[in-house]
Amino acid sequence: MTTIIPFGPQHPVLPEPVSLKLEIDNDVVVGVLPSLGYVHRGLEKFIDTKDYNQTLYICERICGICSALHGVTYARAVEKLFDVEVPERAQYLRVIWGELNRIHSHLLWLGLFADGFGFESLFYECWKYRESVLDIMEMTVGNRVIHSMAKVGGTSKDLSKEHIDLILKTLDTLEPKIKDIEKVFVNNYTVKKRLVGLATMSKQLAYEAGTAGPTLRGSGNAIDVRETEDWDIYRDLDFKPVVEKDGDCYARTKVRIGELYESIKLVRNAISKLPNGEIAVPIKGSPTGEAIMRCEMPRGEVVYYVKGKGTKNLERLKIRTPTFANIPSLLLTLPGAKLADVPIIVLTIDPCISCTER
Amino acid sequence: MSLAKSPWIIHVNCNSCNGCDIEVVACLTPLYDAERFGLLNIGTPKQADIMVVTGSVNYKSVNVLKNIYNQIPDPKVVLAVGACASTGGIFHDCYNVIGGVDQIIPVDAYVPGCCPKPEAIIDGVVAALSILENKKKGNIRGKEVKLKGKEVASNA
Amino acid sequence: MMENTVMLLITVPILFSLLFLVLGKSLYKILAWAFFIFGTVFSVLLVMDGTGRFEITGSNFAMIENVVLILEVLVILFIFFVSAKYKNWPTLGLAVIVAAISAYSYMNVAAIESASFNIDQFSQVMVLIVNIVGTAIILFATGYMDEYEEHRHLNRQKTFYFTMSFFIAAMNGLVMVDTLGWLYLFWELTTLCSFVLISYNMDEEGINNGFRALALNLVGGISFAIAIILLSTKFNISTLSGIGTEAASATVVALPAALLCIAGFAKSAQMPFHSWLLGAMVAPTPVSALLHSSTMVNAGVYIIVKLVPAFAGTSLGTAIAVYGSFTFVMCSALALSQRNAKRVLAYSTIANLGLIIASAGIGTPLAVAAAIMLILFHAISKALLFLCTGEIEHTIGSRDIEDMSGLIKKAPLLTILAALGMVSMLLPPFGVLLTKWVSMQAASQNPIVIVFLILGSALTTVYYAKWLGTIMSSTMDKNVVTHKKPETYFPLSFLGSAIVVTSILVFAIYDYFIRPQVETLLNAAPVISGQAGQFASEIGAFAYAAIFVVLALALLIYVATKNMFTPRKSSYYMCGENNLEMDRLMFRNGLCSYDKSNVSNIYLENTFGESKLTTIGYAISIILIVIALAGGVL
Amino acid sequence: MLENEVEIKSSAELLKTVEGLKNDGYRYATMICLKANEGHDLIYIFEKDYKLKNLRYYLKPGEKPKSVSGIYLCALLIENEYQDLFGLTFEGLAIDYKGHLYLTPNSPKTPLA
Amino acid sequence: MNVNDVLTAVLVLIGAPIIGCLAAGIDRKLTARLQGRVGPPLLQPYYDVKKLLSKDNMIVNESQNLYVVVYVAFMILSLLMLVFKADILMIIFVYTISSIALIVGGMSTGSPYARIGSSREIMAILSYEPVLILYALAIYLVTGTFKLSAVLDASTPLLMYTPLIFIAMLFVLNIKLKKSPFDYSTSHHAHQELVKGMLTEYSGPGLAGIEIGHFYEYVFLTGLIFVFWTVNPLIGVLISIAAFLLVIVIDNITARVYWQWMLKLSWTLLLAISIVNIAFLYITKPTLV
Amino acid sequence: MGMLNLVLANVSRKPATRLYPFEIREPFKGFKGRIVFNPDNCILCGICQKKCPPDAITVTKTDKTWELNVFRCIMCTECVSGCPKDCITISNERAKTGTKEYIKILVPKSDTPKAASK
Ligand code: SF4
Ligand code: SF4
Ligand code: SF4
Ligand code: SF4
Ligand code: SF4
Ligand code: SF4
Ligand code: SF4
Ligand code: SF4
Repeated sequence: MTTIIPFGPQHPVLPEPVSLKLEIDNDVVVGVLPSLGYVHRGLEKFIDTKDYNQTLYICERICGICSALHGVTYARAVEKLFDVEVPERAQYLRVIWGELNRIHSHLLWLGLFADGFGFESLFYECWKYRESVLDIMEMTVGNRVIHSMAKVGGTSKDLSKEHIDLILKTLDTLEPKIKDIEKVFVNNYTVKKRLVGLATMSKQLAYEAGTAGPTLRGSGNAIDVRETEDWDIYRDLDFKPVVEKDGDCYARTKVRIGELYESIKLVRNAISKLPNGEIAVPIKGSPTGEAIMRCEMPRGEVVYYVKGKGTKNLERLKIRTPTFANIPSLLLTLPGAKLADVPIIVLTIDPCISCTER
Repeated sequence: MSLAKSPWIIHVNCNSCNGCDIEVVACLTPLYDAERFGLLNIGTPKQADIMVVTGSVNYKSVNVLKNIYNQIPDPKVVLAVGACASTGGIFHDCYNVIGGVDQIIPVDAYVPGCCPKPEAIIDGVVAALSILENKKKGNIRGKEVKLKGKEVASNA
Repeated sequence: MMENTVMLLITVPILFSLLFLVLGKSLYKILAWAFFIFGTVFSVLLVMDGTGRFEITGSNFAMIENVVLILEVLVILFIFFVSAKYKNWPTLGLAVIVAAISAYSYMNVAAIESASFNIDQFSQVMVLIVNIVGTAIILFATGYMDEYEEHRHLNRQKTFYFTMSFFIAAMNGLVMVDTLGWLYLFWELTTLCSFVLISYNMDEEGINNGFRALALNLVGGISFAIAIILLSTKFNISTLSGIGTEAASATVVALPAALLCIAGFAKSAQMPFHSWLLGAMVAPTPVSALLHSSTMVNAGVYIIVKLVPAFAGTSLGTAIAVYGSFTFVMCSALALSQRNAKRVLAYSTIANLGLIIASAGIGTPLAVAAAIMLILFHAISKALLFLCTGEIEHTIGSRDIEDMSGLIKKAPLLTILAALGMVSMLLPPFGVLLTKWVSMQAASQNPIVIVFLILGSALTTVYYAKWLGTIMSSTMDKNVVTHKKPETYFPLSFLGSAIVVTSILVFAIYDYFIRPQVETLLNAAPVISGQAGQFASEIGAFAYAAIFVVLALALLIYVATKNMFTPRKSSYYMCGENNLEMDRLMFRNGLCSYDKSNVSNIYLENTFGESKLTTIGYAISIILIVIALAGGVL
Repeated sequence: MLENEVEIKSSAELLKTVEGLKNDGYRYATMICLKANEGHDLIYIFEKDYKLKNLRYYLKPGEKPKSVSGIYLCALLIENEYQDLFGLTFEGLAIDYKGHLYLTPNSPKTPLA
Repeated sequence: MNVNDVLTAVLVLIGAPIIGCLAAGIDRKLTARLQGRVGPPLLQPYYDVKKLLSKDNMIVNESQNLYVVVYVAFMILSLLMLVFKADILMIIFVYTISSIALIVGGMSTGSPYARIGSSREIMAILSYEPVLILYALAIYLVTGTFKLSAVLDASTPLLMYTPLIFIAMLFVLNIKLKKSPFDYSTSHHAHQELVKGMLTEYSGPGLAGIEIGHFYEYVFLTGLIFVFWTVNPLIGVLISIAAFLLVIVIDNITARVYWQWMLKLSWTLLLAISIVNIAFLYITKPTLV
Repeated sequence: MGMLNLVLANVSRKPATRLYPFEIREPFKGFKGRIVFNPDNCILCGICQKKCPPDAITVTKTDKTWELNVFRCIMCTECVSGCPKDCITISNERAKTGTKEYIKILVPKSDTPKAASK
């Protein structure tokens, strides 16, 4: 007889409400049916009542973790409709905050992941260092988690000299700390016991399953939209995607740790190249036409589709978030795993249900 | 004072954007270390005293919320964290949003903000604790929140 | 006086068996009650008669000896007949060998002039088990068999009760008679009875398994017969007790003793013979209960314990100890992966018999005491467990342990009795554990045996705890059952109380039965004192009284404090997705419909599964037997 | 008009094109559903080497679109989503949530339709 | 039973939970410090128990708290037997009663997570029980009796002859305290795939009972370690404390592993080293004097 | 043994914990704590209400009231930048936790401003 249990929505290892109906035979998962909808709010309908400026605040709240980049990507999508060029300083600022956001997001994930395999003190280590990034955010944009720094046409905040000094100083102290954490994730015997070879996806499988972000790159696919000409700032910043070959939970962890270093590098480069000038251009009128904008979020590639109809309100807004792309891969990786591995495998795609369901 | 020294919380993410949730979790981490007050994030409602709810309520999470509330032994308090949980916040008029948590279960304290700082959440817990003490003294019990037929409706 | 009791104990069960054959179904219940009362009274009478031996000589003997001979011929003919009828050639072959050996012994072995019965404390214990537990099982059967047959469209109850009663007669004879020739007859009679009972359903599976039991026990029987021939021709020994007493030079009789032990192994279903006992599971549950607790398998360990003087302290003894403890650990491991309750019990029986044999093999006074006590306690607990399983099967229609989850809600009394049976198998203060404790202490001198015992006892804890937890879990809906016949519940409750009472009186039992018996067997008694509610040997103390007291206290405290706190019933934690209107275990799934949650235990089939272990078990056990035999010859 | 946009005329053609794209090594990115002239526009977005390829398929009112989840398993989520939000019915879905991916029987029906 | 014995018993009955509570407090405080936090007050476990006792008795089935009482009662009995230097084999059996009571209690609630947790705990028994009995056997081999009094009266510490068993016992301590890496059946932190595992359905007074039982268990388990060095009680206590601290540190530097892994570990490594030690004792036949 | 080093270092160091509420850290200058409304210049134009994404502000011309639902405000500061009269500013002090509170203010500030709670 198989064991059938609900896993979620309210479950301490799942910070977000998602429910899996697990069928387990001999401690091995044989069937899984995800249940979504616990955080479906219906954001895409909001454009009927909110204008394109207000919609930005809603997009930021698609998910509180990568909210900065949601705001940026939305703004860039609308800017594409208007066909305006954002001042260069604003572009750099967006990158700085965006990458800081990624650092906080990855540290957060590393912590939750550690918690997922019962390593509480490692979880605390990760979150301890993450706070320094949040302090930067609080000081520079006025809020720890939801930043509201982007706006259509540029950014709403600027970085002062002292802010920049603080950021550089924080990064200098953060980097060795990350090295410490990395050692544990990469070398600890029990951690490796849990992660190596778990939920392996081959390069081909990860590609065809439509996964995104570290999940995709952990399987050896060097795909990161920061490389595209879409957002050419990154080209100037000497960006390289972080890729691991093995495709297991261990590899995905290493990708995210590698991206921490990459982000630190990007922030430093962006600061060193930060031009002077305006931080926003005024936007007038109402958008028309269709545009697709992509951006690499901490969890992977996000796709924004916007369609204007010549009024302040958009006609259609559609967001394909990274977790949305990654969830189907769970259907492939969960069967065959042990029950104790379920939280790890779920967490390994860095799920963000709130953006999946919007 | 026994209750106030050992608040065990259960965190229920109802319909939230994660902003509030990560701040709730941040309260437990070394920088804020809510365990200084004996606070534990206990996984099961059966052992919790304080129900920390983040996010507004939607049609799917409503019976989860009720079930969890009913499974917390008295005395208990409910703390709504963030604009969403308090009033529905920015999502208050979304089609799938019923509203703030107090539309469904009695809420004892609210924490404003989107998202609130961990300090604010700690303030909220402290406020909740005195309410908890009062409830114990006055032997005030939470009413069993019934699941309405409509809410448990299935397509089976 | 004693002679009469002995004779009555053999003849009255035969009388009962004939009555069952003659009288109608409606009278079975009365008969069974009468049988139970007879068995109880007369076995107690036998105990009160005291110990001793008597001979049957002269014309009496001649007459009975003729009957014995005729019966032996009949037994062989019957085996010929059935094996030919069902075309079971291996059995037929074995029967031919048996016939040949019998013929050989008839011609070559000097006839005996008298036969003797020897009633010692061990016989008394066995008689008590056979006649009280055994008849309780028959009583249970009268409340069980109607329903059993109804569902299988059978009508063979006459055969059933006849054989069951006859079985008891045969067992009574087996445990009291001292003359090897007669013992052999009773031995083969039990084999035959078990064949009839196992193939009771008359379907292919039943008949095959019956033949397996028959064949394997015939192998044992052959070994037995050869031993008798060897003993009488080489050593001029014709009684069981003779082997012990004359064995001052133990190595002399080692080979026949080893052969007798192998007969005992077969009867006790030790590896590699164990498959017949597993096959016996197809029979109705009372049959299993009877085979496992009071009759068949006990005959094997009975012989082995009786032979202790012949091998105590020798290398044969050590080999037997290692062999027994190996069976113990192997079958405990095999039980781990089983979810069929009867199979679990079967493995548990084999394992416990292994433990008995191991204790006997160790051969110290303490160990032999443990062996005899374990036979007693195991019989009671196992009878209860089997009967409970049967009753559970009738209650829920399944003998799968997983299906029993939540039984406490459906059949509280039955569940508590079953739980008592299980607890008595794995936890102190109950007798089985006490004897396990004693054997561990006794075995602590032999490193291999003790390590096997330790591993086996951990495994035992696991498979019983699993089952215990499953029946105690409250997952079923309340819906109390209807089967509540006195015929079924009286034996169950009786056995349940017997567990408790014997465990409380353990020291008295020890003092009255076991100590003198060990003294007769080994001329030395274990140093055990029973003060302050402790069962204390020189190397340890089993504080059973303290545990009973604490258990009682715990119950008292629970009842007293139960209402001190405001109780509030709640639903299960289902991650918030309960549906209280439907079922306590229902939860909503992704399709917005509902699923029932279900949890099954861990069975470790990949490590402890039958397919993984059985072959290894066969190999090692056969090697160990060969070593034992070799030890016997050398 | 989006870049690299291809108009698809029939559902058979759609499946064939998607099949072809998969063989060419395209990744399924997502699908957009828009209300258009009583019916719906479905824009299938594929990606290869950072380049997007968009297939636009006009879905007549009442027409039941064919699911591409048989070709790209990951399409099942978005198709189920549109079943919920637009009330479409996709044929041949790998896992059919029957309109209950996000919404429950008591929540508003087809909110975006 | 003389007056002294009664006094000792009462002292144990009252003193053990206090020590256990402090130990639990130290555990939490030290864990917090290892994690760079301030941590709860030392008396936090006491506050927790007091709080739990004042809560509603929320149950899913009538008998679930019976098992708690049995658990605590036999925990106390095994501790008392330890203090009164009874038969070590017996003590282990009595201790098994309490473990089984808790497991059956978890199972009896019938809730899915509790049942899975309990099945895992049964597997834990399978891993540590042989080691525990081998520990008893080692005591027998060096003293010629299973009675603990022999160890306590001896003038050579047990540890001298049983270093490998000592190491195995450290693992047992780790398993029994349900500390990482072996906290898979129920965990002191709730971030576990089984929520609170075995104890998921316990709340209020029932849970308080279990906590109190844990206090006794802390003392009992460290008591088993203490037996390794009774010659100088101070050193014995220090060793026990060191073992306890070691377990806490290990808890903080390891991830949770699978029960399968633990079973493998204990049936290979732990049993092997224990058996090597036992074999050594058989061969050299040392006696504690 | 990377983790061992980390945890042992933690013990040897002072805990990282900020002792809130016993030691209160000065909020950063730019922290968006709460909305402060100065009714003096308000012309009840309603722009803030229109700009506010979560509809936290209600301006009622007839009653001359300006109302803010603190528990709905998401601190986006659209109202601050939108107000033509700069009546709305932002403070780096956090809004209070507790029971629900609305700020309902009469404009102009002839009457005493009152905070009504519901
Ligand atoms: S889930 Fe991703 S996209 Fe959504 S807010 Fe978080 S980081 Fe941003
Ligand atoms: S995965 Fe989702 S719930 Fe979990 S931390 Fe990230 S955003 Fe929050
Ligand atoms: S994965 Fe999705 S929900 Fe999560 S942070 Fe990224 S965009 Fe947001
Ligand atoms: S209040 Fe703000 S941060 Fe909190 S859940 Fe709602 S939108 Fe997210
Ligand atoms: S087990 Fe079931 S089917 Fe069989 S006789 Fe009993 S009630 Fe009937
Ligand atoms: S604020 Fe300006 S726009 Fe608004 S009503 Fe007054 S004058 Fe008109
Ligand atoms: S800050 Fe934003 S949410 Fe708050 S009142 Fe102003 S506009 Fe509304
Ligand atoms: S606060 Fe400013 S924007 Fe709002 S009504 Fe008054 S003047 Fe207008």
